[in-house]
Amino acid sequence: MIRPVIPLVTAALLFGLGAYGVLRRRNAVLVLMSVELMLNAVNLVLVTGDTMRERVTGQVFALFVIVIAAAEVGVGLALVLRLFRLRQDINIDQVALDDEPRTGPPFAAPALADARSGAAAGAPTLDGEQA
Amino acid sequence: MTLQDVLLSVVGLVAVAGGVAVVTTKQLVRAGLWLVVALGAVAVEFLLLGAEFAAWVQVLIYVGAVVVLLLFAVMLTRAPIGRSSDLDRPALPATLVGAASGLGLAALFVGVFGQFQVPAPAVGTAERIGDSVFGAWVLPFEVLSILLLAALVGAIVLSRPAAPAPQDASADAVAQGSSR
Amino acid sequence: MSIPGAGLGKGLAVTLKTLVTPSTTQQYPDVAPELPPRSRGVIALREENCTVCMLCSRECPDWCIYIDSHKEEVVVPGAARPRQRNVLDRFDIDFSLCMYCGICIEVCPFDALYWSPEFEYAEYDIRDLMHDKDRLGEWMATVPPPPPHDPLGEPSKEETAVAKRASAS
Amino acid sequence: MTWDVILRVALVAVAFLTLPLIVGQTEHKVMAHMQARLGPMYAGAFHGWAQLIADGVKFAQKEDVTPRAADGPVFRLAPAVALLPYLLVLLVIPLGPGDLVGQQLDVGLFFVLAVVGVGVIAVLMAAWASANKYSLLGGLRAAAQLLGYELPFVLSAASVAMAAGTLSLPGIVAAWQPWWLLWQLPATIVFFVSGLAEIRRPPFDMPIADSELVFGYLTEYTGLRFAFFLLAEYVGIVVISALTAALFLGGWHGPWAESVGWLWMLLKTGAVAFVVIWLRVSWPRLREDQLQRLCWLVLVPLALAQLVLTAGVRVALG
Repeated sequence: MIRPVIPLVTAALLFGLGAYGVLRRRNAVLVLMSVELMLNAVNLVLVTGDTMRERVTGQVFALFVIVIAAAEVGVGLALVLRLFRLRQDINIDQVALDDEPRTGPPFAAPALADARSGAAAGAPTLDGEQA
Repeated sequence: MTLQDVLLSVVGLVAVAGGVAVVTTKQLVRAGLWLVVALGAVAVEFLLLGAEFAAWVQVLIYVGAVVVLLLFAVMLTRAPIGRSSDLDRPALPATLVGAASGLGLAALFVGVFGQFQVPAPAVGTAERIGDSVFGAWVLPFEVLSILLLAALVGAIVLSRPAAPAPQDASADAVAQGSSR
Repeated sequence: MSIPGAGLGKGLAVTLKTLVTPSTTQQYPDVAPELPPRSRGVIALREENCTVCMLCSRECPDWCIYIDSHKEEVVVPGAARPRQRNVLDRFDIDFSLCMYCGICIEVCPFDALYWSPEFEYAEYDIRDLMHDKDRLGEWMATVPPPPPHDPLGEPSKEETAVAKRASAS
Repeated sequence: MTWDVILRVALVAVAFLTLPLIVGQTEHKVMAHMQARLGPMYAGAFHGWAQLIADGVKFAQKEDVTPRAADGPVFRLAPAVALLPYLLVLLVIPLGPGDLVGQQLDVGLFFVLAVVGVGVIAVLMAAWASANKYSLLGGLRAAAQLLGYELPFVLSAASVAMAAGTLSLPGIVAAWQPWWLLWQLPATIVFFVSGLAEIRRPPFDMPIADSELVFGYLTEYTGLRFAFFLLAEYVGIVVISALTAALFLGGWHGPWAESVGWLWMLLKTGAVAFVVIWLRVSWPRLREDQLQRLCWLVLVPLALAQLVLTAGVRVALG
């Protein structure tokens, strides 16, 4: 015998964490990660539902969600890289919807490990264009 | 509490702890690695719930592909070792919404299914899922394929460098074109 | 029109052929290497032949030959006055500098220097690579006899000289 | 029952510890002879059979260096993450007919594909945590490589699963027939090539590429952690060879399969591993963009065509 409430509560907490992350995070990739957490919470609920009803419909839906998540990440990351190319930054607070590409040379110095990052010298960073 | 309950709780705790680390860590790449922990724990939950196929799909797509893509993107953009200070927005609204949705849902689940018990599931086979996907859900499946194709094309279009700037373009556009 | 992948197949064939061909590597410390004649291993000194003419020392490109000597009077019975003779005090070759060009051996007019094929004289201390005249003399034992004359080659100077003298008389 | 499980796990552990060493030693010797050398001859008296043990002892004595700018925990964890997936995969590879497999798994093929893909995360961890630009470049190459080979890898495996009508590895081997060698030939090639890319072996070792990137994501590693990565590479060869042998070359099938089936499986695995080594000696390294071109323009269409063919033959055979 198992108690389905355990995975369900896990899923609820994961969903809450994901929602928190989406609202809290400023970095676009981190927002995407939080979205993944929420999607996973939903998957967990779907699979737990299967266990309670002894069917596989929930699993099928979970598979669909996983596939959609993969597609979403693909497009989302393409957007993020595009954004990084245009602005040298993926801070979503700084993106206005009618934003024009930043003028001037696209590779101004602060693109890499800049003062704000507070990273150790020589921290590995690359710019997107060269990849 | 049976053995499965204990395992589910432990793995659930790992998943939640991983999730907490994902949304609170100040280190970009570590967030991605913690996401591996959280998603892997969810996959183990799937296993414990008898959804073996879904568990391995989760590992294959999420851990193997999605997280790699995310890490790839993080490293392509800006991934200093150590803490970044500009990752977060003000905490209050996010905390409110997150706690309300998470704890509210949790309370709801506890209230509805608190003492509910079901027999431990047998390990499912891929056959039942295949029957289901290609039986009842074949139309959504096909729609999903089209969605994937559209996403693929969209991602390619988005990440393609812009067409080379025309001859009479402004200096700015030329500078951009030459940098590619 | 070549078959696509032919080059890849050729590469595989070459390595496979090498794999089944026995390797000719000599396992050196276990198996003594077969050195060619005139191998340049170490320089040997026949001290009696040396007249301290200093040609070798002067011709040496990296100045690794050190020679000291003094003059000695030798009373030759029956001679009007005593002769002077050079006596070798020191003949050192620093093999940490030597580049094995063999010029010293070439220029020696009295055949005092020889190539020996011995090469196992590595040292833990670089200063020990300075071989004095005794040590250089010890190498003489390892100098191989000169290779026989090439039967189809030109005869040696001595032989032509002897033949000329015989025909003249 | 419990003893049975312990015995199986112990046997898999033994295989995990010995087979990579055998492959490594074979690589030493085969590579040497292909280059007209002898290779190691001294360690262990007879033809240097203990060379890898000596190497292991040497690695264990080396200083364990973590660069100051590195992300310590991630840096130190990466070698273990690199090793773990292959160990798990070895659990489900069938060795012989009947029950000669570490763990029966209904969706074994899927499990294998899923878990093998995790290895690249270790590469990314090592690459990023080293705080070295060459390491990072190597890691990015590895990630880009993953995007290329993962699809043909899964597609070609799907073809043989479709042919056998099951996802279970023992089931696939049991359903195998000799004429599949011909029928599944394109899938075999696609699987093997993308498997090579998966374990980052030459000619697909761009993430390491010692002539360009120092040693790629391994640049900063020393001592035992480096040895772990090397071990992961050799276990990777064993896993890919064993998978190719089991999925496409018929695993334990052969004369007297009932009694010496496990020997057939080991022989086939060894033969494929030999080819892996042979390719390393013979072919130059591809560029990253050449790999992408190969994967997307050759392997993926080939795998899709094979899928169509497999489906057609299956339908035709009823």
